Amino acid sequence: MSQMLEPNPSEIKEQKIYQEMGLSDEEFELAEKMLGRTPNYTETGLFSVMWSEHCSYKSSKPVLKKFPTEGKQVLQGPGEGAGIVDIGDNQAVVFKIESHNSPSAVEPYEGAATGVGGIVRDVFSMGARPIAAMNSLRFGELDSPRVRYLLEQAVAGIADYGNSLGVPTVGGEIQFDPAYERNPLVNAMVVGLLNHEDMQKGQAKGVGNTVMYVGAATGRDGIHGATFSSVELSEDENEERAAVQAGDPFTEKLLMDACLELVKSDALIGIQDMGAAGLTSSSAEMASKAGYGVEMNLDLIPQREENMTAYEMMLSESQERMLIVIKKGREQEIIDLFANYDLEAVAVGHVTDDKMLRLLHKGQVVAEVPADALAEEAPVYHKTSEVPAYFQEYQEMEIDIPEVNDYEDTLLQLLQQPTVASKEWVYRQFDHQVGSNTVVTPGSDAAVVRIPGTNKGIAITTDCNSRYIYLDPETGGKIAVAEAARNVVCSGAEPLAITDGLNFGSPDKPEIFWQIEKSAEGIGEACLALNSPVIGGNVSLYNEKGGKAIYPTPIIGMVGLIPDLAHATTQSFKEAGDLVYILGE
Amino acid sequence: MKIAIVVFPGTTCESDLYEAVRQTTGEEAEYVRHDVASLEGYDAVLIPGGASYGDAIRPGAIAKRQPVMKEIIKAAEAGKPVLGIGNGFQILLEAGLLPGTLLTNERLKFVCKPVKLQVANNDSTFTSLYKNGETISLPVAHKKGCFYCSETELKKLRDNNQIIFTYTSENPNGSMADIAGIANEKGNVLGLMPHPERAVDELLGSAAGVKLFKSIVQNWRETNVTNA
Amino acid sequence: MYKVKVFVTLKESVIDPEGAAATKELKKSNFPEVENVRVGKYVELTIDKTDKNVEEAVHEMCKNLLVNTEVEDYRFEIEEAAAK
Amino acid sequence: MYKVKVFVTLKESVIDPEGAAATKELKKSNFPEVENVRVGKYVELTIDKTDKNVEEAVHEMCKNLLVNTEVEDYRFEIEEAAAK
Ligand SMILES: Nc1ncnc2c1ncn2[C@@H]1O[C@H](COP(=O)(O)OP(=O)(O)O)[C@@H](O)[C@H]1O
Repeated sequence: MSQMLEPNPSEIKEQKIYQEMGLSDEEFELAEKMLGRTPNYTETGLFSVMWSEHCSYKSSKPVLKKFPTEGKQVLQGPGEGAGIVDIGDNQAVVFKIESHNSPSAVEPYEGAATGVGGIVRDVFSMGARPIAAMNSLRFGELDSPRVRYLLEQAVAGIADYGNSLGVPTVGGEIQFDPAYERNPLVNAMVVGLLNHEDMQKGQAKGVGNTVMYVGAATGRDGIHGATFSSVELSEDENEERAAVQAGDPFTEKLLMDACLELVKSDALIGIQDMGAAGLTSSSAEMASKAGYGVEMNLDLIPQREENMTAYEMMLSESQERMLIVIKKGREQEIIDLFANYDLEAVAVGHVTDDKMLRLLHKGQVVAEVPADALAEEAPVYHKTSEVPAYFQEYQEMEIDIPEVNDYEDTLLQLLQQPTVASKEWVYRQFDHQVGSNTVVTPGSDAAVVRIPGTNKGIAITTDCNSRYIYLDPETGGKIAVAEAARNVVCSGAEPLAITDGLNFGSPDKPEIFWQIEKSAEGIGEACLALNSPVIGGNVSLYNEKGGKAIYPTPIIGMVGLIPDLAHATTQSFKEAGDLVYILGE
Repeated sequence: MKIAIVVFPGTTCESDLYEAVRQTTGEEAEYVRHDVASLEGYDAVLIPGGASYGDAIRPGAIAKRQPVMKEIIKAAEAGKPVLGIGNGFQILLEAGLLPGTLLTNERLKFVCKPVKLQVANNDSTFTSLYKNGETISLPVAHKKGCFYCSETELKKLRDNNQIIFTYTSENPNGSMADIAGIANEKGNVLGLMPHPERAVDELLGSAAGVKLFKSIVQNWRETNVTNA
Repeated sequence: MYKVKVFVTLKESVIDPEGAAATKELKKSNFPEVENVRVGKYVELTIDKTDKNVEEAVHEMCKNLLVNTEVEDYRFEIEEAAAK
Repeated sequence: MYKVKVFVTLKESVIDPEGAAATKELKKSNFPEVENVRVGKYVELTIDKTDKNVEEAVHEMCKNLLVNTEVEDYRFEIEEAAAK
């Protein structure tokens, strides 16, 4: 697509071209109002990705307010790349969960791999070295060849990417249910470790400071990925094909090591991953958060393909890229630092005081939009919620306890359920030991990872029984947090905080929105009770195909602290003759 | 004793190896980059695992072409201990310091698990503290660890006692003759797929790798004392 | 009997880290004139005598198993050979 | 400018688990008549104009980097193309 062929503002408006990009009529009008004119093609693209659910949380924001986010252990709550929790001795853990559902439904290998890549960047962009990864997966029943393909490829993608990075994948969970047949869920969580003084923020501060682009070159891959993951996947798969993005873990590894050296430099002002909506979200958010503006010359962006337009560059979701802001005049130092890792760092712009995101291309200003309009001031919707009929029905149902005649047979049947059976086939493919700190490897309740050089450890788990949540979202939400907490406690740890991956169907349907609301209430309540606040998370809505939504699946990723590893405990029975107790009700 | 730990772009196990060496032997270890021009002053060279150069083309194919490799070959020729673990083993094979090839695992998948090994030859710089035939448990973590060589090569490996470790109860990757680790003819270059550096602490599941590092140091001391 | 050769390449728009690494390495060593190395797959197979339309069959095999059409393109050659 | 296509195959004597898995999978699905799938590598590259003997240069690239001659065979095709 060449710039010449791009429709002009009045065509965009009259032919409602913005709708194809995912903007509603009202949203387009709002954008016009904020801008004081009709946006051009590139600007319409900026609005459309930044105002997608994925980037703006426009329908989930009111729900997220229900979560407790504070606690004396919390150093950074939701809002940055990842949350941060103090673990004493001047150290902190950084963690977050992220979904990569819709890319994985189309191309499971690359979708899952790039999911890992994205969450790893989120964590090291906070200044933390990733020390452990987990994943939470949902697929349809294994008797379908397509489902087996999705599972195999997603697992291989996670394995190949994570294993090449040297970040151990220490655990996770996986469940099978027809509800996920066409909407598999691939959520990945990463935990990092940092010293307090290395804590970073994604901010573009200080007029005149230099904006630099580091990492892989930009191609046309993944354009509109953020929008795709914010709408129901269409039946016409051709349309989705454009979005396939591929990962390069080797470059990611170099980028990670380089950025972890960079965070020690006093030249660094801010750093952010180019994740969903790539250059657009990183530049607009960094400017908006800091209260400044950013001007970039797109001619300087490293490009992998020829004749890329401003629109394409700004919306590309090519992987393994970061945007950094550094002190003016220190560019060469940064270029040298990255060159030492065989990476390019390029000055592409600077910080301004006019709070605008301004883009130049081929000598012209091709976009000029208030950064706040794209980030902070995105529309927020208070969707209507309605108790679904199924829920009423189930509430009225008599509880029917099935009679078990042959316990052995029933037990065998249960153990044969893929959801219950051993997950060894999956986790043997993940390097769960690299780093030499994995104290409890997959196969127990929570994974335990030693804090290098100390006798402390952290326990990590992801949990969510989506059937419970479907049946009763509020109680189910509490159960999910409680299960995570039990897993953490059983390993000898005290819960610190959680990250949540909220995977649901379309929030435009009142019954689904009700599921979202109610489960968030349940999760929030349980977090309060257990003093385990939410320090970050991810929202993935519109997980529907053919009008059928997945089970509501808010995945809880919890991290707990083990003050002394001598008390780390595993699940297995240790010795014949030991007594077995059942605790609780 | 001064030990070099060679780091290529994409190496991931260097700090594991560093910590293991320090913890088990107390000797001095240093990271050296793939582009150093000399390894003079180092008494042993260790090549850690990972995915150097993203395993592009073949694991080790690009690493073997880097400047440090000439120096590693020199060190090997000078009789210094040279150890390659995982990707390090692959690099030693690509560089021609050891015979054979590592192919994709028979089951085509990455495999991460503890495996049982037999110390098939304890008469080596790397294994002298083990008992001959002793069974130990070390973790493996690789996708291309299926050892393969020609029948003539295999016979040579056997005749010269170059097979140092074999898989015992389970062969995790389909390696020929259950080979997990081999040495060169002179016995000063060892490549193995299992990771001894991940097995130096009972807290992490096994301490069976400790003797390997201690063997290197002890033998170096003995030779140096006799030579001095 | 047919001998089939399938050539699988990454789509132009998809990054090829392996090819990029090889390009860089070849340039750096003796071959500055090398450009744009792309690494794909080469599959050989034989098909016993069959009633099927061989060409269609190979397309189907590619789409179902040998090729990931989301990120890869393919082409193939079919040669008739005498049965062993 | 030259366009070079390199076909890398595992030697007959070397087992090919990927090919074996593909054979099995294809047989099991719709194609019992498929035999002996072998999976190799297909490398494309271009060579800018050069004084070198192109054929020799490609042999060298193969032996030095692209091919593990201990377990793999290769052949290649060179096509002269107009420079871009
Ligand atoms: N997708 C996965 N990735 C890594 N490990 C996994 C995955 N799924 C399950 N596991 C591991 O398998 C073990 C059993 O998991 P699961 O069946 O979910 O048990 P539980 O119900 O006790 O959480 C856990 O240690 C878990 O970490």
